Amino acid sequence: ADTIRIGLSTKAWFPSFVAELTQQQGFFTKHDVKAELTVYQSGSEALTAIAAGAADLMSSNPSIVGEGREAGVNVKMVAMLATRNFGWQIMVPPKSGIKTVAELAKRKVGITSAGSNTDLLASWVKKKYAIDFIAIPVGGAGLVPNLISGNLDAVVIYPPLSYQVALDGNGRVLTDFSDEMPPHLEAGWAADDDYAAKHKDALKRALTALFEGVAYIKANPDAVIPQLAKYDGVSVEVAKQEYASTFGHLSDDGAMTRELVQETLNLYANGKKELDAAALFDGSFTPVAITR
Amino acid sequence: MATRDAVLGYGAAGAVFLALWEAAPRLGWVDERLLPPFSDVAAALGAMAATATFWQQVQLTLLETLTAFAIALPLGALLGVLVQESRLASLIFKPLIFFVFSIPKSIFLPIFILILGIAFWQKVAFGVFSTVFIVMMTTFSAVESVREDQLRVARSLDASTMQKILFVYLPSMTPVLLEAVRVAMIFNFTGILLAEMYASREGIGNAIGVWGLGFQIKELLAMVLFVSVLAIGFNEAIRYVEAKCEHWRN
Amino acid sequence: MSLVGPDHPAADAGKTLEVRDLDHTYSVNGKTTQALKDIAFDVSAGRFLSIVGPSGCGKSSLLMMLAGLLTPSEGVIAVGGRPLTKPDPTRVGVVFQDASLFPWLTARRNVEFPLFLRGVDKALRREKAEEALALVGLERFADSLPHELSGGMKQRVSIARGLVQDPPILLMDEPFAALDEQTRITMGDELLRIWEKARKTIVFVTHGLSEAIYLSDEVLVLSGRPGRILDRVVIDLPRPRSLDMMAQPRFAELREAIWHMIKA
Amino acid sequence: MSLVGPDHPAADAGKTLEVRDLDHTYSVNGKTTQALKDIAFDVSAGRFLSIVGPSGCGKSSLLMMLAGLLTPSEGVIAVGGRPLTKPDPTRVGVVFQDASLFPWLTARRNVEFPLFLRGVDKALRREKAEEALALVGLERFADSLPHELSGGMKQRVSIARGLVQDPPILLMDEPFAALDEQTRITMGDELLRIWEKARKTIVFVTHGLSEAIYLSDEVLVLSGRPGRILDRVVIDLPRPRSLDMMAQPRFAELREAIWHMIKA
Amino acid sequence: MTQVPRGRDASAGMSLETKARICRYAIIAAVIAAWEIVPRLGLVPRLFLPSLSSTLAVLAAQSGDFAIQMLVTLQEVAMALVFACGFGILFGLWVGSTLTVRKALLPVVSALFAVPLVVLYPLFTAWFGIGSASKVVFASVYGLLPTVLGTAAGAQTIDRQLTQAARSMGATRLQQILWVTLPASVPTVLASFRLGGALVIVGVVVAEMMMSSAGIGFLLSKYRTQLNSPGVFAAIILILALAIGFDLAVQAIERRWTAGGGRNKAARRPADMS
Ligand SMILES: Nc1ncnc2c1ncn2[C@@H]1O[C@H](COP(=O)(O)OP(=O)(O)OP(=O)(O)O)[C@@H](O)[C@H]1O
Ligand SMILES: Nc1ncnc2c1ncn2[C@@H]1O[C@H](COP(=O)(O)OP(=O)(O)OP(=O)(O)O)[C@@H](O)[C@H]1O
Ligand SMILES: [Mg+2]
Ligand SMILES: [Mg+2]
Repeated sequence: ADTIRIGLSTKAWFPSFVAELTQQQGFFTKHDVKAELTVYQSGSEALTAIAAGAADLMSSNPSIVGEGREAGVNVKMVAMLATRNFGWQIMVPPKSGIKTVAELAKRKVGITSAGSNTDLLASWVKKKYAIDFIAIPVGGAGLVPNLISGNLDAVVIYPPLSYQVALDGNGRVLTDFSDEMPPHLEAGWAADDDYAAKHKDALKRALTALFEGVAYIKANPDAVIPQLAKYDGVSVEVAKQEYASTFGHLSDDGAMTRELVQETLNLYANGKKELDAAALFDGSFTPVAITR
Repeated sequence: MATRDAVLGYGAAGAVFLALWEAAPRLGWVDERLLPPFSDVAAALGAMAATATFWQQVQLTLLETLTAFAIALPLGALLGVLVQESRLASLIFKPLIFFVFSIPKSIFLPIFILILGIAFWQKVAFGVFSTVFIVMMTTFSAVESVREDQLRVARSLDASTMQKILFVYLPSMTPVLLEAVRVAMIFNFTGILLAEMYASREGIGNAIGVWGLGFQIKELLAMVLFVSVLAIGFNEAIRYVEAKCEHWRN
Repeated sequence: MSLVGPDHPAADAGKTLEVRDLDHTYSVNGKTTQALKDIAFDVSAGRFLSIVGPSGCGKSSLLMMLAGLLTPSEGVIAVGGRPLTKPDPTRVGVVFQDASLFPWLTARRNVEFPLFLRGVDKALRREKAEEALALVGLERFADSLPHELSGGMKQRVSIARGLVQDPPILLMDEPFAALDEQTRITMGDELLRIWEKARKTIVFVTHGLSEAIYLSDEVLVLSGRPGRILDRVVIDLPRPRSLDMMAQPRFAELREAIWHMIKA
Repeated sequence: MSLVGPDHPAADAGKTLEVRDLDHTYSVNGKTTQALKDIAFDVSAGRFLSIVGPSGCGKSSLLMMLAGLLTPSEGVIAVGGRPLTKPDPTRVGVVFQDASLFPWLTARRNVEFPLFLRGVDKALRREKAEEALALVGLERFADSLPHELSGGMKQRVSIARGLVQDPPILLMDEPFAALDEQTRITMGDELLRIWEKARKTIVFVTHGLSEAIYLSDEVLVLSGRPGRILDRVVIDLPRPRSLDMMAQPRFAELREAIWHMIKA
Repeated sequence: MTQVPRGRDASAGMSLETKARICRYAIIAAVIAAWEIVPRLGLVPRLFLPSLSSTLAVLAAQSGDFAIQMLVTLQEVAMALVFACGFGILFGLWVGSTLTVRKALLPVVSALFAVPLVVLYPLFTAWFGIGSASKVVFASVYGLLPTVLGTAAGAQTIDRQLTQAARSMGATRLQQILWVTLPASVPTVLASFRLGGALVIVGVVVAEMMMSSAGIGFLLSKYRTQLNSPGVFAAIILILALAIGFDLAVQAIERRWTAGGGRNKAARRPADMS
């Protein structure tokens, strides 16, 4: 079997669960690939791993890929998982007086780290509402504690933590990015150029396995939800919410379009030079056809 | 006598600490969500300890830690003595070592991944890297504390360099050096945890990192509690060796 | 007698000590102190030589040079006809002015230390150490650490450590200074006994004139700083010596003579 | 005389020393060494008392207790009628057996140190230190660090440090042990001169019997370990003392008497 | 102590120092050259090591921004230094020179130190806020414990006779610590100060890296997430500069100490072992 090393950009991001479940269900083995899953602290660490030759495939989006290519890491999107930021939200404390996004002006808003996805989303909000607020990086582990302690007025938060926080009554949703943002290539898989060139077939089979995993997830909510709860370390309640909002909407075949890629770049253009959308993805691996 | 004092000291400090920890959230001094009471955390730890994965993680991390330690300590001590012993070497290398020491090691993690991937030896190598400089720096000061008149006796007996190191420097430096061992252990452990948090498939650090991101604070604190107990255990083990050494010094 | 000539053929080879044209000046931060000047003497094999002189005249410095621990600014030192440039405990043993014990070793192990360095086996080492400790009257304190011993006891351990090495030449820097008179005399007699039996060469620094005369074949008298040789007094008292010799007029005469030299 | 009675009315208040029923046993790791037993004596104001006894009999230990540095296992010590439980340099000053100089301070600063602790102002401190150094003949070495000094010179600095404190009671532990005879006599005379002028109370440990007799009003003779008081010998030689007294029959008699006590 | 000098005379020191300096500069020059050449030859991905020139270019281009952040870091480091080293050294001396305190407290202190603090940092900010305070507290704690342990160990090795002498002169506990224990353990204290200082720098930077919106660590972490490696290395250069600055300060203290006639030399040993 060919080996493929998959780098997962944080455990909390849903592609990690897809990969994990695919592994558990034996789909990789079925397609004769040996997958090694590694969880990294963030997308940039996973990208670093690709540059270091420690990973071949990673969960990603065109914005990260674009920055990667600028820094000399040759990766391309090879499949798409989702077009919206399901469950990515801006939250405020339940008793907060802030009722609309516009009221965030001049407030302290927590993000994970400068340059991260939450940072990009925060910048996007600033632009859209033409407001200014102070984005304070507090690390993923610092978001909720600082929201609770009142150090922050709001946080940009990711799923399933966002659902958990709402459920626990520790935060109120101000806005959800899946409503705020137009469809774009938000999540998918990106492969190392070298690997894609040399192991075309193996990559194809790995993607097939991964999308078989997606199909399985979509088809078996009752079996998957408890597993999701366990994987994320959350209650079944939260897992149910995440399942409904995210996993129900995943792409079946991973197919991408140039427009979706371009839209991502437009949304996340953080003052950088124009990137060529076409150079950031490789459509030759999709659509992934799943044979049952 | 010394052990009894230590046990008493520990017992008292530990009891006060745990009582405070339990009382503070219960009485509303701190937000329970930010600091769950000790009993809750202990329960979470109990639940964790019942799983096999937990012990696998612990085992792996321990193995990495001990391997790194076994390499870093002798290496650092030897390099430390050699550098300090040569006036030229100490003039050349001491500042450089100090500068490397003052840079946060975690920014070098990608380079370790670049060279060693993300498996066992990458963690070990990073553990060694985080430890060896502090061992060297403490060794420098240990060597400096050796007294001239004692050294003169050894010189008059024409002791070889090795003999001087083993039978004059080492025993004379022991208090400072044992402190170095303790400090080194902590750096080593922290280094391994960091490497695991940064990128890995398993291990205690990985678990802590993930829980932090998911705001699973009970589990996080439970693991921190466990790690602390572990670290204190290490510390005590070294103290035990220290007591043995006291014997051996005599 | 040549300085760097062939070894002496006799059994006493290695027991002679020669010092030629020796000068020593310390310099610390540009400030210089001349400690010794124009020192030249020799000690033939098996002789007991004492060095006396005012405090700070360079006695300890001279001894350190004879031990190879300090390089003289000028001059040559030869032991058994071969020049001495670094410490060599098989040729020369030292007892230091300050006891200089290792604080982490018990009295016994301090005494065993030189043998241990030479790789002498454990049982023999122990035996010799106990013998030496008994000689200085400390068998009961073999297992005490230095800080549990009195000043005089520490110095006695240090003497035992010097004796146990059994070198052909023994240098001793005020070894009895911290001892009471009774112990001092006992130990002096012990030293003479060992010396007579083993026919060692001993160089003994002391500030006790009576002690110097009582023990020695010859007394080297140094002037105040910078130390020069004022005279070399041959002690023509018969051996074996005994305490009542101190009452003899010849003893008083010698004492008087040396005393006046130093006082001047 | 009451132990904890009212202060003595006279100018000599604070200069008496009383020791009652004193015992001392060291215990290290369960091993006990009895150092002193049944020690009781007193020193009236302005007296010069010497303590002699074999090495290891507890002289230094006794002195440490008189200085408040060591708590006796049993017994009471009172100075000037008030019990002494901790060091008090305004009442008692100490010169240690080993010089115990601070290696990072020059000779002058070592001597200044006790005054510095008391907050004496700089100029005065310096003046007093130089005076004391001159007294011990080391004015030229005021700026030397201890390691640049010979054994005897270090001890002299230590004596200067004791003198500069100018306490009503001065305890000295073998202060002249590292000195040559000439210096020793000069310093002994110096000490007597200071003592007579300032009418201090001095307790002086020595192993030189002649020295003890030459200097003291009384000599306390201790037995071997555990140290007990064998006798208290009053030295009835007239003052001021001079060297030729050593040749007097009374001197020899006293020496002989003490000598036999210790030897037994 | 000894009246025998160290085996070498002082005049040889000058040329040795020059030699060492030349060697050191040669090493630094080699590192600098490698830093420029290796990335240019493509031996390492640019992401891991950008060439020195590109790094310096970034540093120059954004010098204003770097300067502002550096100032923040400097303030935090300075405050943490006072806590960690100032308090740490005095506390360490006290603990190390008092037998009972040492027995009762030292195990607890070293056990505390054994807790890997980094994982608790998110909670640190919740407790101490997200401003400078949490960074200063974190770095202080981070640097404090090794300083205490090192100093205590040093204080333990000093000659007991010396403290006894001071006691006999009526020195108070504080006077003993300041004027006897401290100077007697200068080599260890200075080493602890060095160590503590370096850790304080690391602590501040790491804390800034983990969560903050200002400081050199913040920049570093931002550039890292943005995969802007010249920016990352520019920040590293600045951290190095901070370390060098601190080291120069320690050296100055050391020199002051050894001036006034090479104090403390007696307690030390010669550098050669021949
Ligand atoms: N810290 C200690 N622990 C245990 N025993 C000790 C300690 N200090 C002294 N002793 C013991 O107490 C006894 C008396 O010691 P001390 O130093 O008082 O004798 P000394 O009369 O001053 O002897 P010397 O003339 O040799 O200086 C000795 O037997 C010594 O072994
Ligand atoms: N390391 C040194 N640096 C500078 N000067 C020194 C050093 N060691 C000794 N001296 C000086 O050299 C001279 C001789 O010292 P030395 O120790 O040899 O004298 P000594 O005859 O043994 O005296 P004592 O009888 O007092 O022990 C003294 O004046 C001393 O100040
Ligand atoms: Mg001498
Ligand atoms: Mg004594």
